[in-house]
Amino acid sequence: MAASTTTSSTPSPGQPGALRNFFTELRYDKAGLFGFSVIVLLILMAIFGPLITPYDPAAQSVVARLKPPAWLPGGSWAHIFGTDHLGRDVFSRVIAGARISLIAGVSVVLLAGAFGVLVGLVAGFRGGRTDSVLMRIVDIQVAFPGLLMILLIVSVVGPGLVTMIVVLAITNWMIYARVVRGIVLSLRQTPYVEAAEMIGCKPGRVIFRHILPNLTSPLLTLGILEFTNVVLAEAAMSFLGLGVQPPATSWGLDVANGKDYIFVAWWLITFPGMAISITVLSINLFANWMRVTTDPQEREKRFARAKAAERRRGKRHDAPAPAPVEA
Amino acid sequence: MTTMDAISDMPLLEVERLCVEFDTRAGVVHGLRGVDLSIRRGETLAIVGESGSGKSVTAQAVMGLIDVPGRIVSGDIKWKGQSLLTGDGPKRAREIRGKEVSLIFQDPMTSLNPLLTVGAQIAEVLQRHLGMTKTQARTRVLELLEAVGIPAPPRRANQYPHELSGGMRQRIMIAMAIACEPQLLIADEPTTALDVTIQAQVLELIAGLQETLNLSVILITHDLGVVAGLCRRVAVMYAGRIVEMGLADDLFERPSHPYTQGLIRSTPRLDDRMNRLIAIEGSPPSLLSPPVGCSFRARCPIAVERCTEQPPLAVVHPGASAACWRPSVPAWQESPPLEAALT
Amino acid sequence: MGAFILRRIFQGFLVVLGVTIVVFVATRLVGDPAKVMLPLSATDEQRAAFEHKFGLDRPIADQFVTFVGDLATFDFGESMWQRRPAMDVVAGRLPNTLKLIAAGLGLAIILALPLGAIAAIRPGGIADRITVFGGLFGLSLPQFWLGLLLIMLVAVKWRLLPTSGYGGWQYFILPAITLAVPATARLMMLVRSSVIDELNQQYVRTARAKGLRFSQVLFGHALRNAMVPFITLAGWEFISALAGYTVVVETVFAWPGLGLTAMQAIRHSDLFLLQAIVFTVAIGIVLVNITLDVIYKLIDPRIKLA
Amino acid sequence: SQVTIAVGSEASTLDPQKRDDGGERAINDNIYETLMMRTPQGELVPGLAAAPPTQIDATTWEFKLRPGVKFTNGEPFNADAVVVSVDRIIDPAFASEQMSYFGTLTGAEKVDDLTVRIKTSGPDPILPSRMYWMKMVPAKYSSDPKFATEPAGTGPYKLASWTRGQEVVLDQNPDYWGDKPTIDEVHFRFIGEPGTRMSGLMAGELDVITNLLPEFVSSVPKSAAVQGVETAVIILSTENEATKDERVRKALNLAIDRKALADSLYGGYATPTKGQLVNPRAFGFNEAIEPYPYDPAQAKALIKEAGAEGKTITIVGEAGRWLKDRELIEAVGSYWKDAGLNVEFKIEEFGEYLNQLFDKNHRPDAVFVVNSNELLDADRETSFAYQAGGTASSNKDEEMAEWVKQARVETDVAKRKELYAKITQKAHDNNYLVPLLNMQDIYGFSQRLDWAPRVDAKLMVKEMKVSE
Amino acid sequence: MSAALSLPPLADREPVLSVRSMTVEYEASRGGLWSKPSKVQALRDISFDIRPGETLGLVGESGSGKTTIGRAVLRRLDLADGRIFFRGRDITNVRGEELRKLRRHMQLVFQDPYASLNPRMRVLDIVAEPLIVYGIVKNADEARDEIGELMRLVGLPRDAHDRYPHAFSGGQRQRIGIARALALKPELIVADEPVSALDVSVRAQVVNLLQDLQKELGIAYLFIAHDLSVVRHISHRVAILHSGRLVEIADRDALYDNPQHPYTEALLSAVPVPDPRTQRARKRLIYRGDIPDVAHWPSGCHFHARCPLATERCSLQVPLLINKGEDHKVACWHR
Ligand SMILES: Nc1ncnc2c1ncn2[C@@H]1O[C@H](COP(=O)(O)OP(=O)(O)OP(=O)(O)O)[C@@H](O)[C@H]1O
Ligand SMILES: Nc1ncnc2c1ncn2[C@@H]1O[C@H](COP(=O)(O)OP(=O)(O)OP(=O)(O)O)[C@@H](O)[C@H]1O
Ligand SMILES: [Mg+2]
Ligand SMILES: [Mg+2]
Ligand code: NI
Repeated sequence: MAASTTTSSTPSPGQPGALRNFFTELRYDKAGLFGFSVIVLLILMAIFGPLITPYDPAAQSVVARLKPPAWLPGGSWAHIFGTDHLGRDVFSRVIAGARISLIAGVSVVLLAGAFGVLVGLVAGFRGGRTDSVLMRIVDIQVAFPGLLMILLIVSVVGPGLVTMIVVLAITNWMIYARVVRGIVLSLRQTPYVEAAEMIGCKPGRVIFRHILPNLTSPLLTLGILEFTNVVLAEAAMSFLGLGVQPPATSWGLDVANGKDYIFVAWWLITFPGMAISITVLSINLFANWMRVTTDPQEREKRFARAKAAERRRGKRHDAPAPAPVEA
Repeated sequence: MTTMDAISDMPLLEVERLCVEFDTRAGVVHGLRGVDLSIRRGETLAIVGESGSGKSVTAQAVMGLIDVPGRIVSGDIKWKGQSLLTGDGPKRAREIRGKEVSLIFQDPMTSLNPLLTVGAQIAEVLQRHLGMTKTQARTRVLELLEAVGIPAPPRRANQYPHELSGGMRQRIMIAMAIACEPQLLIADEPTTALDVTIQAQVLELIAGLQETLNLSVILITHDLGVVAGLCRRVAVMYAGRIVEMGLADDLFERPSHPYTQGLIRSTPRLDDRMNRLIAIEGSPPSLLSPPVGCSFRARCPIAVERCTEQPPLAVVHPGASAACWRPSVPAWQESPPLEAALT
Repeated sequence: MGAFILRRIFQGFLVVLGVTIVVFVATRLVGDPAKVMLPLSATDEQRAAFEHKFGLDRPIADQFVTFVGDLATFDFGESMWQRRPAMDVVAGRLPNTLKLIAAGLGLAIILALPLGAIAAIRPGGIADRITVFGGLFGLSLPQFWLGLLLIMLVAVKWRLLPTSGYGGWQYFILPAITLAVPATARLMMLVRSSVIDELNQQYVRTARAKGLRFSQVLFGHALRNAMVPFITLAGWEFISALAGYTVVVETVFAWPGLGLTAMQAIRHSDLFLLQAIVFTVAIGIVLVNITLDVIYKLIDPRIKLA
Repeated sequence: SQVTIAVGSEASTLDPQKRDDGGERAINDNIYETLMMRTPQGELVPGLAAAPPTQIDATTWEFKLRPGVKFTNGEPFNADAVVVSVDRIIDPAFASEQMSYFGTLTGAEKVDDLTVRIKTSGPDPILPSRMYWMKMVPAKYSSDPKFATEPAGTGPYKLASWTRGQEVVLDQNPDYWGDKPTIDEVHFRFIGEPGTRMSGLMAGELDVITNLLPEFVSSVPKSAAVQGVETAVIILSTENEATKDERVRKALNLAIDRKALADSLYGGYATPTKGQLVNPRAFGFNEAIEPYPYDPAQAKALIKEAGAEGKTITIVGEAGRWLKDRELIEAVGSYWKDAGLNVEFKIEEFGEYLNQLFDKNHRPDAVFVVNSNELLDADRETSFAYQAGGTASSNKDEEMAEWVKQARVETDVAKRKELYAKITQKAHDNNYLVPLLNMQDIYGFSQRLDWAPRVDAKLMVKEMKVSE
Repeated sequence: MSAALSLPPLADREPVLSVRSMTVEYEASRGGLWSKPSKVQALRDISFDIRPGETLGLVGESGSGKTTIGRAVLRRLDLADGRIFFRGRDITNVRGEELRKLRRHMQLVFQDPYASLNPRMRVLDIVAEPLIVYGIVKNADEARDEIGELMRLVGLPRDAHDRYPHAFSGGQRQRIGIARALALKPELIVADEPVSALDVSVRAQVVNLLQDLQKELGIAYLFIAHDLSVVRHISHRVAILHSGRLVEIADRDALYDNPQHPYTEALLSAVPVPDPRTQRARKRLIYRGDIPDVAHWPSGCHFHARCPLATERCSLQVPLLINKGEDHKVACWHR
């Protein structure tokens, strides 16, 4: 008995005003803001890549091979990041690589996500035997030696972007199914979903109106984190020669190509490698921020900690303290 | 109930004008707004009030458990006359916590560490405060389990919380609380999560221990019935303040504050044949921006102009004080006449 | 418990069966080993002889029957690439991978526990911010890239450690670090968040109300209870490393482990070796999973193994 | 003193007669010896044979053996050993992968202890070259199951240890019959990744690495290059739509600037071919043929003349197997595009690539391959890519195929040479092939190592020296 | 409030709900793909009637199966045995679309006023949802007037329409929940501890509201509670549930003034009275022992372990619920 009557006025996510708060909230967290900016930049790069790359990323030039970055002796501003072993412009390739990473990431997350969510919804909603069967399938696939299977499938089908996307989707959907099922199962126990069923909502309405909205934020967070995994996996597979195939570009592929030149041209692996790292780091920072922000409880805690830190510092000087990087 | 001679004059615990605030995104929640309390050795004090009135925060403040986002902004807490907030206080507070003062929480389900045997959890206190060895502690644990009425202590001591029923767990909590023979036991709604039959058992246990160990007890509850059976003195809290304080017998018979009156009248009674309950209209104020003056003003049928000023907790008649400008004025009519059966 | 383990073993048996079937089908589709394995100049007769030798000229169904029959005796035939029983090759390489995983994961665990716990003490504090950022950063480094950078700097430039290969303890350091970085990051973040969660639990309040010292609360209660998710993740790290995710590190450091061997087997279309590897790994995963369940049971008395 | 040598793949066996892989060869070349050997420059000289063999009749060659040679297990090297070696390797039950080198052999017979005769199924002019490839094994011990892991040869080194997956260590053979090598311990490490090999060399852990990329010549402590046995070529189909026109094929040859490719792509560590696929060091190389000139204008004109402008040519190739294969294919393709054709690349996964390379019924327009000729005899190239019906050939020239057959059994050296001259000339004139570049083998050495690499790409440690 | 509906006296009305020998089982372990799930009996042989305009109070310890009864009556759970009749019609096996139609006539009010309202929906949408679902209105705005009337009925401010649940206090939220349940004008409302989560001062408001609504609309309530005092105020008849079995069912006053079953006695004596003098004077029966657990119901009478009257028979034979007075049924061998 006796629940708390704290009149909380924090709007839950999904309510009007939540979007408007987005930037206000983002300002609190410098790291999140940084992540968000880089993501925006990446998306722009991916969309407008062909327009902003100074050169065709695949254009070879045998005379301008292995030119160092602009600021090193021998470099020129024509090739800011230098050129690779085939005389291709590294800067252009880094920009072009963003597209593959994004395409791979988005497609895998969408494909795997759609399938996983479907399975999770069905399992969670139907329950009983359906649930048992589906979840046992998930269990079995989770116990599969993942990467070995990827290697195997790729070597059967032959490497390539599409293969890679499909294979990664096939090996990554289980997490969505598990998460969704878990949430649906627990949501089905919540009184308001039971109430919806009691007043006679059909299953479709229950799912779309009452269950799905609760899934968006955990799924978004999960999707973003999975996205980083896919970007890394894409890079690793391309590095092993099982992913994107030339003449297409990919950061992982560039690192793979550049690794043989590591002693003559460090920039070949450095820039694409950094591109991967910065991308993933930014997304992680953003996701981290988002996870906190979409969770009212976490948000409350973040606020309280910031306030407490402010008070601790406030004893010394009165400058408003920045909110901490928080998770 | 308790023998009068066990109550010495020296207050064991004094809470003075205690204010606690919480930082939330919505603003500052004024959890406690100047609470005054004191309890003497062997005394039983009940704190009643509705949800959110600040009962638990008071208990936590005494135990030194106020954590981010909360903080004590003003006031003082004294243990045997010595402040726990200033100077060496905090250090002393850490020493007495669990040893001289102990706390029982409301929810026995989550208050025990699910991964440790209950015996180990009790032994932990003994080892920490009394410096007992494992074997010494073990013997004492069995004694304690015996004392709180748990059958087959050796077996129970080795069980995990999830293997015990709610009532058992609450007994374990009590065993843990009395392990170091404290002088003050604060029980924060110890029976709220339990069924009436089990509640009766637990209350009886606390009453028994109080007598045998000459404990002082602060019993926090929202159930006036529980208060009635166990406590000598009662403090009624409303919106972060104590609005009335007095001897139980007195308070139930002649409630001074309108809120206390309303509370007593709206509580359904088993021995009462009224069909219709009397409700206090409205709901408690938000502590984000508590109203100036008397917080009960908005719901009070006898509120007057003056109520916009905060009334002090003043003695109304011997043994009772209330924070009201119009104490003891009946705020509600007598119960409506007994209605016939519905049809 | 015995019944539970039996059931899990049966379940694991299903997994292994599923894996072997998938592998069998997949490997029959991988390019024609007779072409890949023999020199370009080999004659058709030689190729036919090769296929005959390995039984690849028989109908698929036939091959499958023999395959399943041989499984029972752990006989995976002869590796076409190494020309010795495939299981011998696996047996030679598996320990290397296990040692690498042990070193890497051991390092990760040793680092993650204290770092995560320290960060959790005061969420939002300096130590926490550094930990969180460091963790996210560690998660963002592609392993192959990190490995290459380490080789370039530590081994080549400073000549502190060997660049690659397998040998004494010096050979373990760089690969173990490379393997450990993302795992450490994940584990550390997990320790941090679950310790924070645990510290917010009611039973921690009880522990504090009992007057326990903070260190007792942290180590005796919060950290201890955080072990359940921690072991889950650590087990998952182990499984995924076993499932082939060491291949990148092994490739970069020329580590003669199972992952590298798998890559080579694929490159050589060595069906039998691949089958042996995947089968072994599948069994390994099943065993690890069962072990994990038993560990859970030991840590968390609430878990029922039935 | 000791050296450490990196090899790309691990030996699967140390039986010198079983497999045909680089890892095994690199080690066994130092443990075992052959009847015939080559000088570093590629000249065939007697090895375990006391003198060059003599031909007794069309199908019999007689070898006199070097006396006093012993295997490291104590067995003597004598006619028995040769007979066993020959019989062992050609035994179908043994299924040696090296059979492609010894297809003509039918057996050997002992004449006396130091004289042995080797029989062939038909006249085999290149038998001496073949014997350069056959390692001699001890007569008795070679049937021991341990033989595959504990080798015993007559060479300058013997096995000290073999740690699977890591390294093979060789010690000097104290009883070696020849000159004592200066290096007494050799470590072979197996490192697949070129980048890792390179790191090892830079870090001073390795003394010799093979297949160094041209770009790195300047960054390694020391390097050396030698004309190798590999030649890149594109085989054109004479049947397909676009390439059946001889003028188009000619244009394809003229359109390529081989010199530029060699210089830019391979940093000068490759040489343009001389109008033929045959390795310049090999027997049967035709000195008379002029290299195809680089004449883009004429190429364009020819294409126009043939009405092939804008027609599509598909190049089938693969990536990663050979040095800069993809880059070379793409570069060639762009030359062809410049000449007015439309070029489509089909870079396949290796297995699929092989399917297409070996498909007798559907020849690709153009298929890229790097041919290697370890025996240094034109027979290899001609039977592989020239002879109609050969493993990878794409023409239907029956006449030329007949010549190749004749050359195979012609034991008269001069006549054979003439046949090869005719073959190569005809193929050149008909533009059956687009020979591209003769590759050089580049080696990276540590500062202290001295060695002149060999034409036949063998890593002969006894020829190496280290300066401490 | 308008005058009460004119209905025949309670006793003469045809029951709106009749439950006969209802038994409900839960799966104790989920069972694998192959293994059969093991079952536990949560309810055993439950029978009772509720008449229009009547409130049946259902009291019992935690875990005794109160919620289970509510859910079974509303056909959210399948019966292992027994029948349920709604307005004389057997609804035991009704499912699918038919069940959905049936739901119009029976509704549920939840215990937790915080969790039972979708935080993402406006109050208007929440209350209008039943109307939309049954196609009575197309969208919430169409139903504004009707909803406004409902709001007035349950005592919510009119401007509540466009606000979200979090902006309301617990008591107000419970009113929203009641308004939603009323939207379809049901004949039966199962109220599962509707006031347990509310504060005393607010609890009285909600109890009063429920009583007023009953008078006005003639709804029948199955009022579930663990608090005997509240039940006394609202119920016409009271049923006592113990470990999945009804042990006593009688008119309110008969039950409170003259409890027959030892368990009922224990319950009544354990409830503290908020008056120190009375409380001190009361004779309290405190029986040792714990509430039995569903997975391990004792044999015979489930109460025998705690019962002072227990004899050997009690531990062997299950006492039947039989009439011991004027419509006063008790399940005990000794009363
Ligand atoms: N961690 C916190 N953050 C914000 N506000 C808090 C926190 N803890 C307590 N409060 C506020 O302090 C006030 C007093 O709370 P307290 O827990 O003492 O109430 P209570 O009287 O114990 O109520 P209940 O009967 O529900 O236990 C409430 O308004 C509550 O909202
Ligand atoms: N879904 C379920 N699966 C298995 N057992 C269940 C399930 N739901 C309830 N039970 C068990 O059935 C018994 C009756 O539960 P129920 O929720 O009806 O009790 P209740 O009287 O409503 O208790 P409370 O007062 O705590 O709400 C309990 O012992 C409970 O553990
Ligand atoms: Mg409280
Ligand atoms: Mg219930
Ligand atoms: Ni209560």
